[in-house]
Amino acid sequence: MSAESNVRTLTIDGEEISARADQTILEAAREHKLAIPTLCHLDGLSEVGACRMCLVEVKGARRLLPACVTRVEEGMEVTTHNPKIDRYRTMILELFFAERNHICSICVANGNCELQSLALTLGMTHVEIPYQYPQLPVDASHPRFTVDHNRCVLCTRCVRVCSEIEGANTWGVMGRGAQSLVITDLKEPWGESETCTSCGKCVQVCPTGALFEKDRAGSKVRKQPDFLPYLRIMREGEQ
Amino acid sequence: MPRTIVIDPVTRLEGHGKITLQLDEAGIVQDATFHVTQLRGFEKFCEGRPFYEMPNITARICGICPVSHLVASSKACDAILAVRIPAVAADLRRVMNLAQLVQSHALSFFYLSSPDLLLGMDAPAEERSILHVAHTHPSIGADGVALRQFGQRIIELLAGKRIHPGWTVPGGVNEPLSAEKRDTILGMIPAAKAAIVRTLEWFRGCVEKFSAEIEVFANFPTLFMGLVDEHGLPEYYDGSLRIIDSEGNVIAGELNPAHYAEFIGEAVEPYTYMKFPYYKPLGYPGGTYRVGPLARLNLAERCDTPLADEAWRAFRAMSPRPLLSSFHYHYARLIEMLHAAEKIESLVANQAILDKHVRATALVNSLEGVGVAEAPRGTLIHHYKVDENGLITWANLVIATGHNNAAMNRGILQTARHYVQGENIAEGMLNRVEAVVRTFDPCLSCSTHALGRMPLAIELCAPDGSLIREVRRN
Amino acid sequence: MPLYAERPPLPSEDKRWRIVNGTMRKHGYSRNALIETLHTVQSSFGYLDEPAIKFVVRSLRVPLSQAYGVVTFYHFFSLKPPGKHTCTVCTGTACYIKGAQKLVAEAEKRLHIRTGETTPDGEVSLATVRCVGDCGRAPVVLFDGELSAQMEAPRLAAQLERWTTQ
Amino acid sequence: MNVEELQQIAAQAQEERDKFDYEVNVCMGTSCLSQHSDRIRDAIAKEAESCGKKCHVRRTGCMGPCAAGPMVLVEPAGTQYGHVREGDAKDIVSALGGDPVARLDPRLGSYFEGQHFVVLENVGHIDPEKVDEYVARGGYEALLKVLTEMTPAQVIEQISKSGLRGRGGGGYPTGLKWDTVAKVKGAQKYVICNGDEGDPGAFMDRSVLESDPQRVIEGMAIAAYAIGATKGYVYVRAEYPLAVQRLTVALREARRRGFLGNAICETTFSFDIDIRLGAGAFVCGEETALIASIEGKRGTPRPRPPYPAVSGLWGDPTLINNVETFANVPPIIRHGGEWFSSMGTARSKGTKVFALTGKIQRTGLVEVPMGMTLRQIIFGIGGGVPDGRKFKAVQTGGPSGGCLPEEHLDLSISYDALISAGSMMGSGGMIVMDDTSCMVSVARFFMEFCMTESCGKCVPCRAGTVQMYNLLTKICKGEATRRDLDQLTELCEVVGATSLCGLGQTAPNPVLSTLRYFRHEYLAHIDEKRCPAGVCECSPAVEVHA
Repeated sequence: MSAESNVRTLTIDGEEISARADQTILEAAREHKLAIPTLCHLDGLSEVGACRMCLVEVKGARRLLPACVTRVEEGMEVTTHNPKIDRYRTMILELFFAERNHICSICVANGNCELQSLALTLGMTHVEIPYQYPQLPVDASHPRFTVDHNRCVLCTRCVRVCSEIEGANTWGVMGRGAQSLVITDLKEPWGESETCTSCGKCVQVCPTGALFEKDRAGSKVRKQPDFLPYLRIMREGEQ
Repeated sequence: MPRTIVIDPVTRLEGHGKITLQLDEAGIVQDATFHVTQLRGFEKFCEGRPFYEMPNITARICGICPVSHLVASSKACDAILAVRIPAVAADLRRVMNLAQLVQSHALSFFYLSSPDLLLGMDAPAEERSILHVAHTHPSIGADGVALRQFGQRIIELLAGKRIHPGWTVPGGVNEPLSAEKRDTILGMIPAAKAAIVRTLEWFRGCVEKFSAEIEVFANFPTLFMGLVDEHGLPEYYDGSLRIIDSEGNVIAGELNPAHYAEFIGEAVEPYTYMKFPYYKPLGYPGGTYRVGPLARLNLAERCDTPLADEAWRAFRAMSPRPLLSSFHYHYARLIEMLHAAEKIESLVANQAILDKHVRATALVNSLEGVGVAEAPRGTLIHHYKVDENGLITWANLVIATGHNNAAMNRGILQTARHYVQGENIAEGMLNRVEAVVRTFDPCLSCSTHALGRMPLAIELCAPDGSLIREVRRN
Repeated sequence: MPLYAERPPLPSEDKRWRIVNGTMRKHGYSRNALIETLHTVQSSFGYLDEPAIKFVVRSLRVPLSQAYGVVTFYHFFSLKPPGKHTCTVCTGTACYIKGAQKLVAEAEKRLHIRTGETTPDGEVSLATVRCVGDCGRAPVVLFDGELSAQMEAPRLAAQLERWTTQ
Repeated sequence: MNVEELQQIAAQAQEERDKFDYEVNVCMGTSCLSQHSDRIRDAIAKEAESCGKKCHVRRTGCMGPCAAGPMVLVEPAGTQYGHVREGDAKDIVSALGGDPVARLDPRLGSYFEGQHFVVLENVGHIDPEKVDEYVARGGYEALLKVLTEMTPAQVIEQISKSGLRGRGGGGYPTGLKWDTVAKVKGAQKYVICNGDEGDPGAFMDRSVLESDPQRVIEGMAIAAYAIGATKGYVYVRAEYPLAVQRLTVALREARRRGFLGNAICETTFSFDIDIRLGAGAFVCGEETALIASIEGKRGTPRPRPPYPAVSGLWGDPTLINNVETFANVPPIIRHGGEWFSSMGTARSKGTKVFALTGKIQRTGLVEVPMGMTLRQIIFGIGGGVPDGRKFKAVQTGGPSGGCLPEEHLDLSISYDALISAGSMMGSGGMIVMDDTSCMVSVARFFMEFCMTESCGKCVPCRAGTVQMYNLLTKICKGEATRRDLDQLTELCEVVGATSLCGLGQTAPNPVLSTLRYFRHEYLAHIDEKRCPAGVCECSPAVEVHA
């Protein structure tokens, strides 16, 4: 196949760009510094398309499409922001905030939280949707880390990094619907997990304060998820 | 005709409370009660949370003195980690606690009480506000604003923000102090000291006008309690608890604050959610004590900074024994502000304050921790129990306003008996009832450990319980 | 013991484990036989307990978290032992329109338990199911798996009475 | 196996039949069986034997009118009996050849008027566990035909020509779907039959699997040939034990006769089918969730594309159709695509099986040509609303569908007409409601269903359904304001537009359709704190629906 056929030309928000045929709309947009909000996406992990923040309008498509999994196509016309999309995103964010107990003021991730930044970026000033106040536990049994389900957005980054990068598969999701919960092994306390290697990758990729290191507790926790693409590349180099 | 007066809300206080005055047939005050009707909630909803969140959670009890809670809570968490925190971290927390003391005292003195002091207890209600003071006494108003800013600015420099800073953490503080910020703080000290000295001079000049109030504003013997260092000098961050009686005798010298439960009991009255702590060996109400600025200056040997020491000597010279009228809380507040400004200066001037090692890390090493510090209003105790993972299983907070509760109740009765008589109740009479509460600078949101703003009110009721009159401002 | 070193021995002499093992063998101990195997455990033992799940995941080399995720995802699997008898009320649409909720309420009242629970003496479990497909004769209740259609509250109560007074 | 052999099997089966003077067919579908129709069969057989009558007593699948069960059909007279008990065996046997037993008249009225059997053509006439009886009625002719006379492309052409659309709900053209999978390159391809009939109130697929499982197997085999698959799965709900049992037997029988396995009908074509049990998750009706479930994982959907046609089971090209779709395939091949497309409307061809339930005189399974009106089905076949009550609405499409009011009764049934009216075809549940049903609480019922069935992966569905359910509860309780109604409407829009899979995308439909046609009922709850149907807690009536 010639290099030529590998290139696609499309427009994103009116700007004409070219991208590799195997790129997603999100990758193409970010390469051109065009902002599309994301939450469950993380460079270096597989895509699940679960948070719906990256929904974009593609001319001719019946529905909004998640930019993280939709591949670019020749002549595609993508709109990443318009009043309708912005309204949907804000409402989805409100659903996140109302779903669990995201009390930023006492959260370890306050100031360094991806959910919080999304709210700021999208101008979500208040939540009109009624708060659910679920009674969720905190598991601090691990010697180094804590999981606070009240702050979990079920993005499954922890599940994916544990399976795809570390290979331990300690994290999983149990239950369904609003009862879904991330778990370690057979929902045993994290500290008693037979499989956890205590590598801490899950903590670094968690977008909120749901997973954090105990000795960084208090405040000003800054996550460092940038190691993932590096790990992937290094691993491929070995083979 | 017998009746009850209820003042509700009592204004210019932190929080919401209600005062009920019970009058007999002759219109003489028979009883006075101070109700705090909100639920004491924080201890309950902390349960299940990781202990290291406690500083940030408990700081939300109050928007005025979050730093006091941060400090006491962090100390309780240090005890759970069972670590000795770096000396510089302790000094940085000290600086923040003192800055907090200045801004809180400034709020109490200038914003809440100065209208009474400057304009008189009988001034029209609508004029008794800081805004009016700024108009009639611009320089005093300006000093008040400046001193509050001084305290808040230091907190901001240390912790990044003024209100609810997350800088104080278990094991120390989050970030060291930069030389640049240190210099900024040092640069602010002279103006602050000057403003306090000016205010002190003015207050000394006018204090005589209030001899009648001094006589009946909670003017009775009680014990006094506060932290002191090993030399008996005032200590706001560490040290041991000292209790003196109304004659000035030290009846308990070096009490370990961590063992507070051994010597402090908490009585309960049915009409309020606020508890009544007392010194156990003397029982309740005999063991009633007061804490806060007046207590601290009564029980200290002296102040350890030059200007404050001088002011302290003049203050204590007013009486051979401890000063017993709560009206003197105002005076004591000004001296403490001066002391705090000087103390901040000496702490920050020390080169060691720039040390980079500001936090000790550890896991849970003790299942229980007590942290005690002096808040602007008095001794603040945080006491936590955790499970082996560090999740809170039980928490108890004994707040400054709580310690003063019994004395406050008695003070209201004393003042009301003196000023409230007969059929015609002047507005100024009721204002004095509120003013006596204000001398203690109670923080009702703290003392009930509830979230949110709660105004205080005064109601006046007939003996059958029917409401005759209600004083409800704002 | 290494986590997944080799196929674990049968947890006990109980013959039912052979049936479980048989299902796994039939599928060549393939990971994707997880649900099929769990079905066999559930039908053999009536529920899935931790030792059973661990036996299955070690045999099939499925991550623990994944197995627990599967068990808790599907309504059909139960982590608690069922009662001696099971009363299952169908709450499909046709049954709903024909008043299935009244049957649920009746059963809860009679048994003094909520749906999804078992009486403290372990006699009767109360459950609901989303449509068993006998909508033509709604409302439907399953007594120990036996379908009874066009159910009425008194008949339901009578059956529960027979169970609880045995 | 070749044509001659197939004909031989059919002839043998016919010979068997000819030995008898009479056939007594006893319905042993789930519904009749639960009323012990097996004992009725035994009683009749015993009775016939003792009387010396040459009578073959046969077990069959569901005959349709479930409410009149247990059903018995006597051939060759074609007499139907309803509500049969064991004790009726004597009378039934002695009436053979004479006048029917009057007291056992099922009183079906016009139940069968206008019905047209394609999918259900064998129902009531064959024993579902005997492959030869299926063959005797033309079974496997179509498979033999495609294997010996047609290319895969020709098969797909016939399916395309027939205009058959997916019977699972979406109505995607079946020929197009087959064509897509056929064109994808792949060494291994799969055919999956979706028997996860999740819509509560629908039981068409259960009936077909119980009554005529060979038809589905044949349809799958034809599809496998057309797309080049060698392996198939039938994913059945575990809640349908009888269907699973019949299907298990049917697969064994089909293998025994050589319709499944290696070198089918002496050709190079090999194909076999396994059963996979569902475990109680509605969302597994969604293609990608179903695939995850077959792979032994949590049944959570994933974003499409890639579609299963390209990347399905274990990443291989996979064709998924539902039970009824596959059941339509053999007759289409036998009679040709044009024959099928002569039935139905312009864009919805053939017949559709419906499960007629709720507040209706004659409930049961019906098969009608597309284009019939709702009124014909509900009032003609179904006999209308019983107990002198008034028709209020008919719900189609399950939790993804909607409620249509009286003014839509003359709507001709087709995929597109139902969608434009605010509902959808769905898999074929048709639930009739009378004036004792509160439309707000019906909407709440469906929302509760979607809430508990949401897989929890994407937030609009996971959290949005909870919020909508709470708002509907608030309305039912008479505690809601107009603002709540606005919020509900907005949530409907957002959840519908942004959810990952069909479950969330269509979850608002029952709310939207009831808001469209029964807005006054919502407003009565909100403004007057009153439930017009007297169902909800806010009303003075004591009846409470949770």
